[in-house]
Amino acid sequence: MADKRHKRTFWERWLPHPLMTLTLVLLWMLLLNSFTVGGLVMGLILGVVIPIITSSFWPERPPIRAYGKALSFMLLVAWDVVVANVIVARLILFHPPESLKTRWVTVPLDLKSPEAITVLAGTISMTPGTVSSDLSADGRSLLVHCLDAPDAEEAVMQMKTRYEARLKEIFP
Amino acid sequence: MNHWIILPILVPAVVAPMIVLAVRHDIVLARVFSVASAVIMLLLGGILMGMAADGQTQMYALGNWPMPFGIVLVLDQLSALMLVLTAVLGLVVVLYAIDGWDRHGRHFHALFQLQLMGINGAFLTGDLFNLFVFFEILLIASYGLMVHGGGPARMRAGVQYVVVNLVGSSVFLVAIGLIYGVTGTLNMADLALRVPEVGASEQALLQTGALLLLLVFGVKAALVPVQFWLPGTYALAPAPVAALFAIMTKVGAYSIIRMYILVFGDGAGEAAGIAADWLLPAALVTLVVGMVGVLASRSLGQMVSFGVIGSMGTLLTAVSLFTPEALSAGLYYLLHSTLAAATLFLIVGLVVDRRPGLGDDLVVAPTFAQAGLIAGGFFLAAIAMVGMPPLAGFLGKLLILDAARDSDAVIWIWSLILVTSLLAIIGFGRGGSTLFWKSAAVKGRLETDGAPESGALSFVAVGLLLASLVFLTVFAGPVTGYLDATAAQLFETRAYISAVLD
Amino acid sequence: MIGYALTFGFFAVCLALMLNLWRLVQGPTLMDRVLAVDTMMINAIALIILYGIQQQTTLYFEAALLLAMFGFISTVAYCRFVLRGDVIE
Amino acid sequence: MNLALIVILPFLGALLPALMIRAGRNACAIATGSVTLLAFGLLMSHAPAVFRGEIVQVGWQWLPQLGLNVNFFLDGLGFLFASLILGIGLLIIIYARFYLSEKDPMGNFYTYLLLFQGAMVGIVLSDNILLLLIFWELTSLSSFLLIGYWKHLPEGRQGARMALAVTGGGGLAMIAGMLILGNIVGSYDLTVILQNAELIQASPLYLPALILILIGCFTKSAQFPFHFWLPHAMAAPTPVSAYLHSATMVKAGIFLLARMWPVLAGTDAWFYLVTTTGLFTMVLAAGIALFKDDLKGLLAYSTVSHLGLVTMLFGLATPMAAVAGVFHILNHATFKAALFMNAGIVDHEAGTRDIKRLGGLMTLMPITATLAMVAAASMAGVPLLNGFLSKEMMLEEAVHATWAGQGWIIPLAATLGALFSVAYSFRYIAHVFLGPKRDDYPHTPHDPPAGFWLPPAFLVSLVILIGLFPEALAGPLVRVTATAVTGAPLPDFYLSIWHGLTPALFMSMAALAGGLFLIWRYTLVRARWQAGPHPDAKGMFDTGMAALVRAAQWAILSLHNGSLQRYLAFMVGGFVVLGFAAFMNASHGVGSRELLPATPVAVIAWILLLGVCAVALLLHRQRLLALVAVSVAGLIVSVGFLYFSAPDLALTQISVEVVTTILILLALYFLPKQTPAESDGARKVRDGIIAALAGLGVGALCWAVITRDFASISTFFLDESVPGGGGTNVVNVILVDFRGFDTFGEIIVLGIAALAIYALLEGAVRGRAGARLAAWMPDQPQSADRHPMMMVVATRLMLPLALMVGLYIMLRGHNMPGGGFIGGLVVSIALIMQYMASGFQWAARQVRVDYDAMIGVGVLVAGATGIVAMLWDYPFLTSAHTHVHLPLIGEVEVASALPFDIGVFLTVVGGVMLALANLSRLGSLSSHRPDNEGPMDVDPSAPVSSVRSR
Amino acid sequence: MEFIVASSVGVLTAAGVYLLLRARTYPVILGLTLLTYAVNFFLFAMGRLSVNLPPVISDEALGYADPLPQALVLTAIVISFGMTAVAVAMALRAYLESDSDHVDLSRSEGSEKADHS
Amino acid sequence: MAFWLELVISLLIVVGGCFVIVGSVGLVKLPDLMSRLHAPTKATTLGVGGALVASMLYFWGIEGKVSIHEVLITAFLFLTAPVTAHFVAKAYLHQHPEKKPELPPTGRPYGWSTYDAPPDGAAGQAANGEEAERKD
Ligand code: NA
Ligand code: NA
Repeated sequence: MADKRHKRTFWERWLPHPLMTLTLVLLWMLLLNSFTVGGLVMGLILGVVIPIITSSFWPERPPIRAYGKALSFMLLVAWDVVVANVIVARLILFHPPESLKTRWVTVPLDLKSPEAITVLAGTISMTPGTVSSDLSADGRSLLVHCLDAPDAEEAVMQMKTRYEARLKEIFP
Repeated sequence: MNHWIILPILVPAVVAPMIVLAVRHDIVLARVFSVASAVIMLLLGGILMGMAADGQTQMYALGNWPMPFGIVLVLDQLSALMLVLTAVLGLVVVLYAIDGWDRHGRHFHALFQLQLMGINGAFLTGDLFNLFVFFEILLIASYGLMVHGGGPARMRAGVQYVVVNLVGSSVFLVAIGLIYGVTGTLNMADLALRVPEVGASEQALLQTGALLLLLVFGVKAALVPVQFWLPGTYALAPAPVAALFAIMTKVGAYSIIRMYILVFGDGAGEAAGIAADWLLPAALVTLVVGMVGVLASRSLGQMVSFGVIGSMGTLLTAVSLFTPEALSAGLYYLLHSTLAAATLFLIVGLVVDRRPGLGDDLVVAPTFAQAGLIAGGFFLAAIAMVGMPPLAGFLGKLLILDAARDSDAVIWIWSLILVTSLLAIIGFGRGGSTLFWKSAAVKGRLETDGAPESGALSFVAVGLLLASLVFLTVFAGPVTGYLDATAAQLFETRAYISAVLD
Repeated sequence: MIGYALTFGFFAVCLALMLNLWRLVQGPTLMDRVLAVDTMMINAIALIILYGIQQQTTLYFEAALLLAMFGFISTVAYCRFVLRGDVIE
Repeated sequence: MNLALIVILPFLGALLPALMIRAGRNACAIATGSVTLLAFGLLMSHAPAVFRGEIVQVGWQWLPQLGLNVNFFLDGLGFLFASLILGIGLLIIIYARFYLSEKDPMGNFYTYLLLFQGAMVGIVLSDNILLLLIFWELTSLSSFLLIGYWKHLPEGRQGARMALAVTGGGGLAMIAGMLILGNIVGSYDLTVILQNAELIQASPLYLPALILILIGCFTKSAQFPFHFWLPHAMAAPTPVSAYLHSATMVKAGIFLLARMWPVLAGTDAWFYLVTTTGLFTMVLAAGIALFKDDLKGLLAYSTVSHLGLVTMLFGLATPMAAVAGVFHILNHATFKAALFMNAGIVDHEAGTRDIKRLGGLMTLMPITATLAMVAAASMAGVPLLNGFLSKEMMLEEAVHATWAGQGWIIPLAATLGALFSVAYSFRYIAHVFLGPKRDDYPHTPHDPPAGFWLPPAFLVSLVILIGLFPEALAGPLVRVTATAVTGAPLPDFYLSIWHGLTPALFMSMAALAGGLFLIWRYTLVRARWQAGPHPDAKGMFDTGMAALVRAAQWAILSLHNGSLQRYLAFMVGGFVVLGFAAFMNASHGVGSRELLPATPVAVIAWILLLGVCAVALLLHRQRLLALVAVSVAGLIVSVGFLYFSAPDLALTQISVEVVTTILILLALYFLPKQTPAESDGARKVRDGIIAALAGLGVGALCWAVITRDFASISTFFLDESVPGGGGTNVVNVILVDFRGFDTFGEIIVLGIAALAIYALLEGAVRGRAGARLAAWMPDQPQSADRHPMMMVVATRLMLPLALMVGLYIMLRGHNMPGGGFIGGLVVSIALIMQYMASGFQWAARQVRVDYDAMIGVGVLVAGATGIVAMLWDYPFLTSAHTHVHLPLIGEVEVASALPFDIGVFLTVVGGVMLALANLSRLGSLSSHRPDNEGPMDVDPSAPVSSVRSR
Repeated sequence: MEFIVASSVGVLTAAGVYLLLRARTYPVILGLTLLTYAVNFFLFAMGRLSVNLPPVISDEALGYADPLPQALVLTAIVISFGMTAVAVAMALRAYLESDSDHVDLSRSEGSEKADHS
Repeated sequence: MAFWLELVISLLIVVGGCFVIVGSVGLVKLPDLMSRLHAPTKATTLGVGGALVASMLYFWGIEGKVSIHEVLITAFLFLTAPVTAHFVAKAYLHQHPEKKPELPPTGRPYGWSTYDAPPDGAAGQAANGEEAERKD
């Protein structure tokens, strides 16, 4: 990784993950459940200090670009999760187990950043009848188990178009 | 507030983290800290003993909370005495250990200090649950110390030691729970007030708690049938650690003395004197098991360990009589047997160091360096241990025998103490003869690689302990004078209660 | 109304827990059991949340929070153990 | 004062020889001799007073609570014995100087000898029976050292141990006897006891006391059936034998018989016990002596026999018997010491003590032979020698004694004893010094240097002179001694050579004739003897001892067989039995507390618990599965805590659960993954019963307590929590404030645990464990994926969140469930998660925290919080809390509980991480893999160039 | 409800004791863990059972559970955690040293001194 | 509390409860581990999610404050559930090496990471397949 080690800028050093800082301050204020200046100060301190402390575990900034798209992606996933659950519930409750077309499929990945791949894998796991089960040894394709997928090609296509394509825009 | 009372706990509690923090990598500095702390504890012991000498019980309310709600430390003559004994032992053992033993593993001195802290705390606390906490401190430190230096047998014995004590600790909590569940308090003085008022419908619960607690203390005190852990642990522990452990059995005895005089003593109403009926037979069986074990032992360490069991039997026999006279005798024997056992364990260490490959096994082998000097020390310590004259063991036994004369079980007590003494004499005679005399008949000489680790300082340590035994013997009069006062104070439970609660 | 819903909720969680227990006892593979336990932890979280609603107190939520965190960690630890033997490598 | 000095001098002087030996053997001997001489001189300075019939006393208190005083007194009896001990001791010292060879450590010898001498003098001068007991046992100990002096000789060692076992054991019996005696009288001072004869003899405890004291006396004096140790003690160097077994140690028993005479003697019990034992011993030992081929063996049995004689006399308990006994003690000491020294000279010169290999020494070493013959003749009771006189007196007393109404028994036995005595004495003369000169000696024996034979010669001259002038030389001494023994005025008597034609004279003559006859037909007699049975006392003792040791080993070592399973079964069984017994022995009523209704959820939880316990029990041999089951049980317990209003406990339990699970998993990597089936059915049933009873007991106790009401001190905590402790979470306020000391101890436990684990595992890297780790091969297949990417990414997000949650839980703990401990655990677990994701090595490189130091800082911070209060003279851990107004921020509550909780927090994080880091370090040591440089195995975003295709 | 608690404590104790009496360190440690659960719950229950009365002072609270046993149990949990951790480490070290995780010492080991090096 | 809020809360609880049941029924009913894995990953998590939202609304309703804990719990659950499933699947694959041939190819020069080591130097990682060689 020697080639990745570059001189960190001031902001990279002292505010390595601004989004995380924001999240933490928000989280702190919500945890306190009441607004005081003291609480905010404390939250700000923690919000700055914790990312600095943990930055060695997360050396690179996550390459998120399109925050709006990220939000819409989340909404899409949330909807899909609910739908997926209804589908899975139906499968579980009303289908004889033998009639399920379970199968493994390989999803070749265009994504490269670990964060993006993880989000994709997570999304796949939380949505219709699919669980991301393994990565290839070089991390470039995903093994997915489908609970009921009559057509493997279509399942792969759906995952790639519905999720990966969007993620590629968020994590360029 | 008499802040001196907390210092025997606080000093090691501060010194230990400082050793961990600052001088972990500098053994010399760690030794300086450790020895200095031991010396300070000895001075503290002396000061506290002086403060307790007037017969007034003093209390130290931690956190300045009113009694019986906060935790209290109580200084009386007994706790002062035990602190001094611990400090003497601690100083001697640390002297022996810094001769090289402390290098065998990490964190010896920190663990050692914390072990002393646990012991001191157990002697000072006036709160039942806090006693549990200090038991755990001294135990967990002892786990670390016991396996110091490593080796397969020691490790496996260590596992046994840990497991047995974990079971003991579990039952300790059950007993505390029962007592709290019935009386609603944890402060010993407060318990002493509330126990007599426990109604008939709760007696069974209270007494079950009391007796379970007795056996829990019995585990520490190596009382039959919970004595099994001791020989393996003590015989396999490193010499200085085993020597320090000599005081640990006394923590059990101390707790029995404290609880079953103060809380479940004569004033405990229906539960009064609950311990005696069980303690006496168990103590006598312990005595027999220990001394028969001395005869049966196959190594010197084992022999001394069984000797410790036997001496605990003797001590608890005295305790079980629950009279001031017997208690005073028992306390004298307690002082003596602690020092004698520690001396012997250190001597075992000297032997082990000089018999490469053989250790302290009772097998004939060529003689070794300083065998004569060690044999002399062994002879003295052994006669102390078995209770032959002129050393304190004999006086202690005489005192106990004399104190037992009004007991219903006097015949049992006398005959078992005397007969088992003979077994011990024969056992130690065999052991010493095999190790030191028979070896003279064998050609050759055992050589260690380089000088044995236990050098001059180790001999100084042994010498100090022997001197302490001689001191105990020569000044038996003044010492028993103090102990008589101690025992009388223990039975003056009203004074204790009012000192703590008022 | 919420009361009835809660009753149903408790019933559901309890039924789920019993089913989890059945899987835990039945196995057959170790991973089945780990999965059963993991599910049990999530169901326990549901139980705690419902209990909090029923008792109108938020005091118990930290427990649910920790359970969510630690259930994950212990499941991962079991899996790592199966995968590598060494949990922290 | 100087009376005590007589006792103390030998003890103080015992240091001298060890120091002086560097100055040479002569200096050593002279130093030793001077000590004894000085003591003897001091003793003699009291002679006038003693002979005036005065009692010299001196004393101090030693252990007043016990009545153990350092009191000494000197009367005739003490004077006689002290003179013998010191006088003969002096001769022995001179003799030993020549006897011991260059190789023998002479310093040790003289040290032991002086110790022994001091102990003996102590016995005879003690005016306190407890003090006497001390000296008594000291003689056993010092004689143990002396007998075992030649430690390379097995006989010496065995003899020493036998002597110690027998005499030491007898001493223990005597302790009991003396304690009884002291308790009857109310004092342990001899002079007091001696004045209370009626009290003692009227006491119901008289007989046990008598028997116990007699056991002590008889063992020491080698009376039947304890006689067997003495001959084996002859393995000691001859000076030792001469000293211990003629004049001193064995006479200690006799001394005590004499000493206790005034209070113990005169009863039937005394007569039958003492006389019978003495008589039987006298005859038996004399008979055995006749057939002993070892010179010292012969003398040893002879000593036993003569001691029997004196014992018998004391048993008769008449004043004249006492006189005879005292006289014989004196005479025996002179001739027997001379004979022992003589035997030593023969051994030294001829190289053997075997009578069968000796003979004809008369011409080779005339001086030695002459001395031996005179002494032996005295032993035989030949007229004109001192032995004759006292033996005559003995026979005279025997004539008047009846045993169970039979007047002939004692005289006959006494004559028989005398007869054997004559026989072995003449055998000593005839078979050693007379007869043809032998030529098979290793080198030609000749008389030794004067220093060697002068001591026996001095004694022999006494033998003759007392024999010739008994009244002049011994009369006053015997008189004053016997008076002291009986404690009453003596009848008039006169020690003279000729008493007329008394029955005793005829008995004496018969004995002489019979004895000579036996020697004349010795071969024949010996053949008859050898045809008879010969119980081998030593063999029996050894067998007995071996059997005792084996029995002890069987009993104890098969009980203490190293089996933890057994220990725990006993232990748990003990708790169960005691618990049930305690419960059944006391009254118990039914609880009246209103019970809570059982909810369906609780019932389900209960079923779950039963289920997982069943899984844990039935499938426990599959270790991972058992762990899973146990942690589910823990989970149910935590939910239980939560349900019953203990959120803090639930939080703690859940957190501890996870850490424990990970800890066990880390260890399980190395341990076998399956537990072998080892317990047989019976064992399982046994364990099942113990377990069921334990469960039943604890469950029943729990039920009994929680179904009744009680009042506890807790109302105080609820009331004071906010005003006094400054927090609304009472549990936390108790932890950091009301009972902060417990918590201080608790974090120390945790710190110690971490340090101990560190020490344990650090040591595992070296030695045998280290070698095994180095050769470690995983025992189950390993997946190729070490650090899966998804986990790494998930923890990147979770770590900051979890840290935040952990800090929040710590900071809010004072008012809401939480606190430093739980917060610390949460933070630790968050870090562990990181370690799990990316491995120990990589993660450890990112967190450069010294966990040891963190523990230290944590304990110190918590401790310092407590100590600060002491600066204002408040007790340790006194808390303070106040509200501070800060600009901009507003009111902020500042409580000392917070830094205390931060100390707890730091210790917890340090402790948990130190323990886990060390456990996982072992794994990385054994994995034989290089460190991972990145957090995950594969980073697809890394430049393609670095991905080499295979 | 009291019966459920008491019987659970009993069952946990029994299961713990049974595992405690096994021959290998591992089940013994698990047994101790179960025993610890039982004992902690027992101690906790000594403050008597109460539902939804957590000892956190507030105006709305109807009452409070006994906070003292809770504090004691908290200490006990922590302590037994430390103890268990040491037991695990020691069992592991013993296994690494001697290649056996049997809890019993053989006869010869009873007197065997550990290496000094 | 408003009726509509109560209704929503009740609905959430009931629906959540249904999903909780479904998840566990699936766990029992489905034939093999990989199929069973789908049930708790989705259904149970969603069920708990329902309860959490219900709780959040409930306390918002009675206290007027948004309780953050539920959000945090939900976040944790949704963050961890896929990771848990991923690990369970990997462990399952690892324990069933006979499944290896049934898996589709990765379409890459390397196999699935559970079975095959990552490329040398991919992340400075020097693992080789031999060391992880399987015994069975
Ligand atoms: Na999970
Ligand atoms: Na767990």
